[in-house]
Amino acid sequence: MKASNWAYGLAVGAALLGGATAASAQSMARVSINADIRSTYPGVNRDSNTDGVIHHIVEGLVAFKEDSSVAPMLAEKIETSADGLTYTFTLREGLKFHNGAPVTADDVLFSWSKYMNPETKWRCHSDFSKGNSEVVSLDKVDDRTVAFKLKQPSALFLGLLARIDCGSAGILHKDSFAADGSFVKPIGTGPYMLADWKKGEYVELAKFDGYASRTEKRDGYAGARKASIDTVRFVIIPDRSAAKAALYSGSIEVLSDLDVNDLKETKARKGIKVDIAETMGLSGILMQTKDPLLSNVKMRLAIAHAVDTAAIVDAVTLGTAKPNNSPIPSVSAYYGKPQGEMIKYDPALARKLAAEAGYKGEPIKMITNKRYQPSFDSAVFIQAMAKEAGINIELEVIEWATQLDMYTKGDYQMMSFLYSARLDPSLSFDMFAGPKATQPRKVWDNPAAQTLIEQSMTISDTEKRKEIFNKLESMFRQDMPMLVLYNGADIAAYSDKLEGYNAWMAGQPRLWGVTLKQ
Amino acid sequence: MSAILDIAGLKIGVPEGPLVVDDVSLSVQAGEVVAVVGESGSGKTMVARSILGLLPPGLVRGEGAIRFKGESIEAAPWKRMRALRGGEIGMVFQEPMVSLNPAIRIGRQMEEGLAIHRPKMGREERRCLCADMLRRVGIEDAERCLMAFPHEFSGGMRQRVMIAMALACRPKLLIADEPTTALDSLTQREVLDLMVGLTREMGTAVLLITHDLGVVARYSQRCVVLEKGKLVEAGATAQIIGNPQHPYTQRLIDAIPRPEPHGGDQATGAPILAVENIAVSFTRRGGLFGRSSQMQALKGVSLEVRPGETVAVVGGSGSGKTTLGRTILQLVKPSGGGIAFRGEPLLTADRAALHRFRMNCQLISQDPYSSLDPRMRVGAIVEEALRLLPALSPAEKQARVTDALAEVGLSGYERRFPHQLSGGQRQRVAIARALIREPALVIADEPISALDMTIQKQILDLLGQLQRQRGFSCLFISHDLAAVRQIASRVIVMQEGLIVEQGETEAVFGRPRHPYTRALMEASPALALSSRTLDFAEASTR
Amino acid sequence: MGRYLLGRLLTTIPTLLLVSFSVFVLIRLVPGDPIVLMLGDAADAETVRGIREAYGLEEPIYVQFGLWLLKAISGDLGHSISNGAAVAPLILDRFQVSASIVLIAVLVAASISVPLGMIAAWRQNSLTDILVVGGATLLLSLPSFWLGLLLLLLFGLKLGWVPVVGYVSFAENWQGALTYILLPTVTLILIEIGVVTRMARASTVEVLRLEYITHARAKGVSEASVLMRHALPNAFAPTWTLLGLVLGNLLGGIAVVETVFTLPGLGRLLVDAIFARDYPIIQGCMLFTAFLYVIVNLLVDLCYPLFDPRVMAE
Amino acid sequence: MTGLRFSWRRANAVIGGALLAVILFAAAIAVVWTPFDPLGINLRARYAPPSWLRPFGADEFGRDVLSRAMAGALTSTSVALLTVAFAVICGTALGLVTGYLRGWTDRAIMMVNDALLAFPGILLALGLMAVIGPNRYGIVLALGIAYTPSVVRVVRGTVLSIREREYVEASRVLGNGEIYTMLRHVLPNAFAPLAVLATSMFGWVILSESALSFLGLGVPPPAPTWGNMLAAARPYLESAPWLGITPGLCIAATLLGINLLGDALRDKLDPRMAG
Repeated sequence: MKASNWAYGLAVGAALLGGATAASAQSMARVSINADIRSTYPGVNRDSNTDGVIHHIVEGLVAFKEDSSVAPMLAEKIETSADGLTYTFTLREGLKFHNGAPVTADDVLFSWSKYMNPETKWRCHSDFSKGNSEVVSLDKVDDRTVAFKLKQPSALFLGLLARIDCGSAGILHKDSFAADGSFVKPIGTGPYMLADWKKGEYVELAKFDGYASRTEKRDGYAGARKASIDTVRFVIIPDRSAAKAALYSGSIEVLSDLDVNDLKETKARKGIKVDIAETMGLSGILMQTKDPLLSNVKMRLAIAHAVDTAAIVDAVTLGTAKPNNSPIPSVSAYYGKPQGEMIKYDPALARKLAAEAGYKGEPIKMITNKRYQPSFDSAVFIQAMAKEAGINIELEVIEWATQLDMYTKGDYQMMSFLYSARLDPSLSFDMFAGPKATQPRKVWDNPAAQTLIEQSMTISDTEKRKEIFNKLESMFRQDMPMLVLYNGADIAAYSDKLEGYNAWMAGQPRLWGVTLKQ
Repeated sequence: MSAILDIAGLKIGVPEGPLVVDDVSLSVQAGEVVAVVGESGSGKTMVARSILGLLPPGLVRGEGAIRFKGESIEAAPWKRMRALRGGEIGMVFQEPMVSLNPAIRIGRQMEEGLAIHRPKMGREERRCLCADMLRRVGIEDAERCLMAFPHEFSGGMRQRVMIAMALACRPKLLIADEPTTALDSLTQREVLDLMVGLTREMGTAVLLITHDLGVVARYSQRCVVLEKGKLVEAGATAQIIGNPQHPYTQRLIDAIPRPEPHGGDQATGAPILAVENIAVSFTRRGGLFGRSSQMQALKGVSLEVRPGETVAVVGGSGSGKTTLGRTILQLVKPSGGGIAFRGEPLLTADRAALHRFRMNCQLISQDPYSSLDPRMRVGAIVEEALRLLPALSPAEKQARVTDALAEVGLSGYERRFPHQLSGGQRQRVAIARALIREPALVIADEPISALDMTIQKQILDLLGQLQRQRGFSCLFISHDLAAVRQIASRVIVMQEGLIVEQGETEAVFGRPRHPYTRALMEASPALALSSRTLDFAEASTR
Repeated sequence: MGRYLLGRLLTTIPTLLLVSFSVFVLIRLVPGDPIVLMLGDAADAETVRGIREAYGLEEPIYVQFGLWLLKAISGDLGHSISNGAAVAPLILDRFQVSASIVLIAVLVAASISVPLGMIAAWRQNSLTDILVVGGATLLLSLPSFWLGLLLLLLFGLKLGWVPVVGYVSFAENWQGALTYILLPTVTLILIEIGVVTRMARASTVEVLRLEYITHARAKGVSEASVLMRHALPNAFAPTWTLLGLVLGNLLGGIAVVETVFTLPGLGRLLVDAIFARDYPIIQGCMLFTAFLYVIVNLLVDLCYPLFDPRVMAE
Repeated sequence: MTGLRFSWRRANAVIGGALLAVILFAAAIAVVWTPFDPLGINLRARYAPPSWLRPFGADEFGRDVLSRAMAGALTSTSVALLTVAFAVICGTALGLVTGYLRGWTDRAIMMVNDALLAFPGILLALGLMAVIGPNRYGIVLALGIAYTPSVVRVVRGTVLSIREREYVEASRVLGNGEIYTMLRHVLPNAFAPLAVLATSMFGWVILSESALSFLGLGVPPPAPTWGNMLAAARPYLESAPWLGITPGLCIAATLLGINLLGDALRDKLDPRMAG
């Protein structure tokens, strides 16, 4: 006991010493995040900031590429059985955890058992425990191979497994957990290791020297992920103007979500570079179909025609995002002509439709918030435009927390809302369509559409799916439960000392494959 | 023998404005006590302050010369002036409660002057001298006193400390500005005796500023009379008191109350007010967890007031005389005893009986500055007393207010606010308010003590005159024996919550039986003076 | 003395209990739910209820309060809902930031303002007085967040003298810490100078017209000594009370300044917690602030007799 | 010499009055007219710098800053007036009741009052604002509740001291009832400290309202208030400084006006403090 203590002390001492000597020549990149991360447990108690940090630390079997397709990550290859029920993953050779242990099939089984324990409250638990992609079993084939068995064929299984908000079902070493099974800290396989989490101030990651990288080019969360910067610090700066000022003054190197309104100014700034990528989130105006006034589809259409989507999107995103009236993101492979069609801006028609709906100028309350500036800006513009068409919209600006509460309860007339990215068109529809009686947050309650959506989840054939989505698109346009405006853009601003930094559709910062000039 | 202080043609005023002191000259010889007499607004305090260059901001000294031991000091440089202040000329102020720095121990405050003016003196020596001075002003526990803060002492003690402090540097001149006005008559006597005795011993001359002719007569050799900043008369004290030349001085002397013959015939019939063995105790709360202590303010007091008579209650501060008045008025709850008004017991009375009592008993209180609501006009203040007499129409009420104000000599003052009136006028308003309802009993609590001498006389005369017209009974609470002697037919002497002596006024004043009564009488300079002026007057008529 | 202290502390208990309970109830009346916020647009009722249960939020409110109170008495204020951090250490950690700024600001402001106010009072109605009072009133009228923004714009962005964002603790790197807290401290100093100077002047004016000052002069005491020895202790008493008030207010209320300078202070913690509906942090912050306020007032009262010995007697 | 002597009261009253008059005048005009619609969006005028047409420039929606500042004056001053009225009315009523009743009612009310006072005003308003939800009446209520305790304390203190005055005693001796005495003699005389407090409070409320709006918990945008304008202007402080300077100056000018006027009022009501 004594001896081991002594050895431990020595090791710690050496580590500290090593750390201290290395510090002099260490490179550090600082990235702003607008709120503290919620936990370091992948896919458990997380938000978008948390995901951004976690994906530097852990990796899953598969990962998303920049075009939202799925590529192997820890897996070397993926084989699908002919009946579409068995997925066999073979792990790459030479993979190591941050503590030096090799990655084996047992680790995959162990991690999966943790995620699939209902107590864990993993975000994707319900996706794999029931429904379309239910996993019947996960078996070890050999030390480097595992096999997932599904209950039914699913077009979504790999996409779900790669889901960013579920931590890509990241593989964790069992020492990540304490003896009683509780989570301690992530020991993963990613290019960075968790070094220090100073709550409310920053999260610091250190380069993992034993990282085994893929050889393909960096592509989204897939491809090569080799780190070259010694330390990455995610600094919590809740205030966007402060974050901007920090970037200007060299207090941080990366501002991963620059506000569009700052774009012009930041672009002009010396020493700062800007990169823009379209994302798959969705910004739109929800209209409560249960509301006495808005239950009339003509009223909803009147509002849709009163709005000049193109002008709003141009003003709000300053041309960084394309206007899009479809729930399917414009970068998606399923985005075609029917999706690309814009709703006609026609105030006269809007007036006519409103009159037909028996509208007499009653105020319609639209909820919005100041947390998401473009969402607020859109609301302001829509209010002004609706006024032109004789529709009296009153803005109610509330806190995001309150708005979210009202959203979940379906307690609103209109609402300027933001959806996070869904990387498959089936999921895009699923996120807002559903029975309001049991899930009040759902926006579009149409049983026929519901059947089509479920169908789309089981079919893997692209053309067949396209057909379904086109059909859904026209149904959606007829019902108009939500006026989609645009998908948004991720604008990353970063110091020109950083080489190789890019924005991408998920919007998360990526500090691998990036070098720092001193 | 040259003059210690010589003031010639002194003028003080607001820059480019009216003069507060206009052409005052006076001189003080070594070892002499010279009094400067005047009522409020006479400029006597400004004369005193200008000597040391301590005029309040806004006032400046104009023409005139001030010489101290032959040296002209009206334009002395700062350094010289600082050496004079405290060193050669000491000063004692009027308000002992605010003249000592509350944040500094008495020892340090005393030593401060010595350290400046006797720099060679060692610390120990200074301490000894201070302790010695304190003992000489009659403070036994001098060592403890040096370590204490001013708030730990009563007014009289603080004034002793002030005197000790002023005399510690053995100044050639002591300026005493109303040194005892804020003290009760017994303490006043003690402190003044002490001050004059000590200065005589030290050969220090005294410039005594006062409004009290009694004090002037008792302590000063020469005096100067000021009226509205102008010197009206100066000379030997005996001369001026005995044979005043200027009409103003005559008015001042005339204002000294004189005993008047009181017929016993009015004091008949059943008592309108009967107080029996009344006791009052106050509880002092000592914070949330501190122990509360009981203080017995009245320890069983009985008295009767019969229709039409004036009964005086006299006593020093803390004798319980004010509490007695407030208890009778039902403002303080007694802990025992009984009060009956026209035979009706009050303490157990129902609302109606209490209301009848209120309608018939009124109060004239001490401070005319705070007894009138500052936000109400005079007319409204007086009319308010008629509010509870619903039988009157507004016009009738108005008429009665006009009459009442006319009676107290304030016709046409209805629209004024109290702050636009002088102290005497305010007290007249208070009297009008008290009497407009024609009460059977008036309780007057020190109604004249806050007023100037000449005004005191007017108010006293007014009260007497109204009482003769209306025939109300009056309980007159006062510490001023001379006034009491003038107005009351019976006197009750109180000490520490008990009645120590009572009887017909002349009987009590002529043959005081209780030592406390005797002490009170001796301490009252005005009383002594009133008998003396009578002597003077008799002498001059002869 | 000990008895007095104990008594004062005991009387604060009902106040603190009342504060805690009202905060506890009120914050749960606010629409918005920490769990829904955590789950975002995909929150479904079942999952939300499950997680709420895990956090004990489904219990009746008095049970929740009782449990919280029992723990709070032993110093355990629970854990943050949004990131699991223990609340008590978090508050203490953030408090260090706020406290260092506020204490430095109040100290510096007081040591500038009190002499300034006294000189202005001594030279009442002179040009100095007009300038000092005018300047103080002007400073008093500037909103702290605006002043902070202007300073940030000038010294942080235009001149680049100080970093505009971030914080390191004094323990880590005290020079670094100084550069970070410089601007916020200066902002607070400027504002507080306005308040304190006016107070110091007013109370000195009041004191200088009192008889014992004339008495001191009549003893031949020099003007400097009159100001320093006779006026200062008495004029400082009300200023001292004001400083306590300012301190108490600032310790809980510099959220705005912390927002401008993005300092991880107590105020910012509270505001963020309100937005995140992080009940344990909100409760903890409110209780801590109220407790602090009470303690500061107590300390101020305890020190008061130093300036005004009369108070001891009462 | 009298004419040369500096009169604080006059200087304060003149400067403070002038400043406030300008602000109130702007607010009054805003009721009927502003140069542009304060909510009117103009895409072509976004970030327009100050010019003859728009003397204070335009904001990120192309809304005219001058018009918004005028409308903001209206919002801010009306919110402040309502809040002060609320606090003064509630505080006076409670203060009178506690000062008058004493006993356990007094102790209970004062305990709650002290508990409320134990929060810094802005913090209390912050919490209340979160509960009530940000809207114009919410902020009046929140700030009103936050500032009521100080009114209660001042009124109670004044009542306790006034009720011992001799003229109150005189009223009792006249046989007047307690309630009459309270309303006729005590209340009017509590007016002076109350007026001074209310004046300063007006300033505090303007400041608190803008601070709350700045933190995102005040009057909700797009309604123009100075705090909202300032909060919205923060990101453009460098590129479009006119957005932040105008509302900041408005707040500062109002506060300066109030402070100076408050000083003058204090000097007038408490002549001892006069220079």
